[in-house]
Amino acid sequence: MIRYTEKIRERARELLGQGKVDVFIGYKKGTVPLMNQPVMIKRAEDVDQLLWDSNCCLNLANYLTKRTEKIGIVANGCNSRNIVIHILENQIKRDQLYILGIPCEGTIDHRAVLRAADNQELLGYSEDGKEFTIRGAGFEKTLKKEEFLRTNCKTCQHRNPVIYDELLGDPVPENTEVDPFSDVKGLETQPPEKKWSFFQNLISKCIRCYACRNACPLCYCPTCFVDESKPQWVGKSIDPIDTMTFHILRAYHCAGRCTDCGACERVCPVAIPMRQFTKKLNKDAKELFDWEAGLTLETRPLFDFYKTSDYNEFIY
Amino acid sequence: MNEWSPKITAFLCNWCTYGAADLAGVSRLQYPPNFRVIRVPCSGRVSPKFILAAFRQGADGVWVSGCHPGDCHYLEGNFYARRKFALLKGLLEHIGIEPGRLHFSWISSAEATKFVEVATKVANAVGALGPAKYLIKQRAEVA
Amino acid sequence: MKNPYLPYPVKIDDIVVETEDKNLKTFKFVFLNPEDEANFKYMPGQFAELSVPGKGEIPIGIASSPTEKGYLTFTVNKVGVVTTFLHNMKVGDIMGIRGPLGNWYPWEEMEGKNVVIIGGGFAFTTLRSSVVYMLHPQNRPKFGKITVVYGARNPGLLLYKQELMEWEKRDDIEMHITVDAADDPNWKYNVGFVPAITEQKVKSSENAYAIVCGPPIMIKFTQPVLEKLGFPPERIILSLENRMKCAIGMCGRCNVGDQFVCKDGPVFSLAKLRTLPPEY
Amino acid sequence: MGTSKVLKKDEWLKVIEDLRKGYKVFVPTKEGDFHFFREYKDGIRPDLNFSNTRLSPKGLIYPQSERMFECPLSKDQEGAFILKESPKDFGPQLVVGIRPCDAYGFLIVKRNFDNPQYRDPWWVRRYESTTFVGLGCNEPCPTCFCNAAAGGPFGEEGLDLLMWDLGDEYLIKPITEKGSNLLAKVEGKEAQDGEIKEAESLKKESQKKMDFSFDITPLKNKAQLELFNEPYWEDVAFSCINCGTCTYLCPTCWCFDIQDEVYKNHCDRIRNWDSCMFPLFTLHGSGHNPREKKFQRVRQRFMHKLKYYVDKYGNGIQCSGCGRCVRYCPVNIDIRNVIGLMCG
Repeated sequence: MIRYTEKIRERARELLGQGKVDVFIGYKKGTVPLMNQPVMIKRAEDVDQLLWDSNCCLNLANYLTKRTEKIGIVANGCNSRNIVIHILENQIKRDQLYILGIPCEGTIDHRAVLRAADNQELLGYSEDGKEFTIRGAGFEKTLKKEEFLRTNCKTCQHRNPVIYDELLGDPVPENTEVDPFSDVKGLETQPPEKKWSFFQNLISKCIRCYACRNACPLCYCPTCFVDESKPQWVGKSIDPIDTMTFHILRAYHCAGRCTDCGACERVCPVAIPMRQFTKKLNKDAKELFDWEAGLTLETRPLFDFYKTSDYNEFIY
Repeated sequence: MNEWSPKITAFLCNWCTYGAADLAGVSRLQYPPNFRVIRVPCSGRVSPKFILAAFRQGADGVWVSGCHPGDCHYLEGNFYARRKFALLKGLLEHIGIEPGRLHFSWISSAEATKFVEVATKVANAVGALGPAKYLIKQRAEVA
Repeated sequence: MKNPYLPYPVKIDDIVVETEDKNLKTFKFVFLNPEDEANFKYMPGQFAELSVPGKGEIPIGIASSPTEKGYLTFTVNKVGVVTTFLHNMKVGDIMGIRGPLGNWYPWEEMEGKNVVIIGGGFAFTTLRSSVVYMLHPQNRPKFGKITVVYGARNPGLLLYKQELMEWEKRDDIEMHITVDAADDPNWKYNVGFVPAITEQKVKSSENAYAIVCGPPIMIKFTQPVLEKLGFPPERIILSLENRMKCAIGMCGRCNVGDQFVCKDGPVFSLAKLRTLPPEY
Repeated sequence: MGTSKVLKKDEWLKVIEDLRKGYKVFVPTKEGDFHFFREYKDGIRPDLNFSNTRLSPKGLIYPQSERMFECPLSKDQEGAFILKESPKDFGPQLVVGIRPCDAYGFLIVKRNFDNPQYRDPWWVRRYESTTFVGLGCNEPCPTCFCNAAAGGPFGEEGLDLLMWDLGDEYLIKPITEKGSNLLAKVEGKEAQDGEIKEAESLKKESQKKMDFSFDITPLKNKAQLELFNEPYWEDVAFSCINCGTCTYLCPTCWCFDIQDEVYKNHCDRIRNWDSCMFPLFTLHGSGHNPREKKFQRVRQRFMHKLKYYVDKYGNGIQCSGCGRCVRYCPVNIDIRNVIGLMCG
């Protein structure tokens, strides 16, 4: 996917140079291997910082909330869906945006890569088509990208952007064969006590740094429920029930809005797979309401409209 | 006489189910005494946070009841509520809250008999599960 | 090891509703253990944490003066969780007080000087403490002329009205009470904003300190007036507020630059504040 | 401080295991992909073959959530509404395998929690009852910069004993009296010249691998306001998502919040780690927030670490160079770059 880098730079240079956008939001190379940093470019001469590779994992829609400039931005499938949600939820206007669409071949799971390197320190990373190479002190490994995709990328069914002003490459085939919810289905068959202990265990390392919440482009409330004091919905300690309450409510706030971009899991400092919460909601939204978030500007968000024929079987 | 009986938080819409409860009362219809009723202006007012707060504070069950679809005093509050609750119920059950703890119903203010039926059903369902086990906030587990 | 987070147990001895909107009440506390009172040595300008078990703590300026023995008073505005709960508490209820905390107005420095006190709204609490302190017969000779400019939005929002009236009658203190607007035809004091009244009434900065407490907007417009009058920034004394938790310089939230409002403040000179980031 | 000893690795681990009789022992152990300090109970396997623990060990002295006081809340109970210190165990603790950067971090934090005016009773008691057995870093990580920020990969400050990994053996050097007394009771051969030389060369080699350095003079000399008003803060902060990862993982971030919780007529006053990245951290009751914007909060974090602390204590920066924030920042805000900007 390195091939997109040149195109992004070229177009960003033109867009900034011609004054079509005031700023351009993309990624630049980070100071740590497998880590790219979101960046906002203001001058055409700085566009060479921009890049695209398989480590562009943070969701850039995060950086659009309530901005007022004209913004150029790169967007792959999930990011573009979050841009749609941002537009629908009035966090940004469509005509403020110039979107460079990126048909996405997935991003890589840095934790899996580190595991493959026996958790040795990495000093360098490069990629070439379907392979990438990691280097450390005295070792070098070339790995197949498809074997190291992030779990959400593996089951992604919207790799092509759903909204863009120009597409930087030919659309990639969508992966419709896989079942994105097989893990959820597995857990659904378990008895309640198994489910409870599964989730208790899942969040047991949580330090409530809120990285999952803040990395999520859906979480832009001026005052989060965890900060409300009248009434206070949830305690602030790392008491397991408070932590669980936080995770349930955080996930539920994403109900009908989550694009499964995986930013929450990617940023977690203790590697909690908290998508297990949101995926259940995504699955139910799909099954009960035939809903996937952020696919089109034409429909209101899931909880913002209804049908009289909506699912009613659970109500007496 | 120390037999356990369930505590159930009931969020009842002011315009319908709350009236049905009233009507059941004046009609001298018997229904289980396990409910702590919270009168709300609409089932659409019931935030998932309320339901979680009830469970956190030790409710063995939660019951939300509003007007029949199409009869909402605010025209469509219960339609929105229905979507919210469908996903919430799924999520809570997925994390381990037993399916019989969270109940929803549509009961108009004239349906005292339905109120009694549903109340009995809810109380029996929660009663059968025994005391709530999960998501109850105890004294903080901290150092 | 003395635990600096542990409040002294106190009892509410009296509650006075201060303002017509009933949002401000003055609470009088007595210590449950007499030795705690002996340990609670304070100076006007300091504050304490009022500690309501189960609700939390709030930092509030001490409104009583160290010359008033046997009790402490605090005037509390009803804003958040703790203050709302406190407003519903009754005489006789038990709670805690932790302090005294922070620094105080530069009393040693101000000896032999004229003192101009400028207050607005419900920020008059530690100023009340200061006035009572200075007017005490033992202290009065230490200070020159004492001038007070105190304003509120309307007469009903002035704190300590009875005392203000008593001070009005005295000849060892010059009082300028003002309100932004008064619909009471019998209002016999000033009408106008605090900065304007300050400009009219305070004639000289000679040998004088100004202590200013009030809402940010009042402070903003009073500063230039004082400077015009010739007060050097070293002699313009301000008391800051920031969100606090520990109030002993440890929890890290109330800092303004390298200074903690709770421990290095809340009292700062304008000269000092000009060297610090304006994060308050 | 006595002589260093050399023990076979498994002998030393046996010593540690036996020390559980007199101490609550904490060791690094692998859970999933990374290491945590855990109490060495049966079933816990100490693993000293690690780069560093994911979370800093600050929680061993200063737990993320800690009950401070408690009292009953109904009038008919004795001591109602009068807070009392919650009972705690402050018995001797032993932390084995702490990295020098993290041990140095405690010294940085000590200036806050143990100062001439106030002493934080929980922090101080726990710190004083803890013995720190450090493990020097033969292979510093690329994100480490303890050489520039603190005492380096074999820094001794803040440790009672320091271990050198010599392959099959550990060389254990006593640093303080506390450490010396402990080591005296351990059976092991005294370190020979050759071993001491080997240790020295490991230290030099390790230091050589660290390439980041800076001169603190500009941080001292520039005025607070000058740095505060620099134009780069908005750019530095752009990618920040305002999570608390940097502050919670940091061994030298100490900010906390105090919360009252009520359970069945019983009040607990609990303190929790807090983070200057959160807007609520500074929000006034009036709604005014002195650090309302994201960049202001990011600026606060760096200004605190690299300027306010420097001014307040005259004792270096509030950072021990452990590199956790560099590595685990979800958006790669690298403090080393910020140091560069501020010193520039």
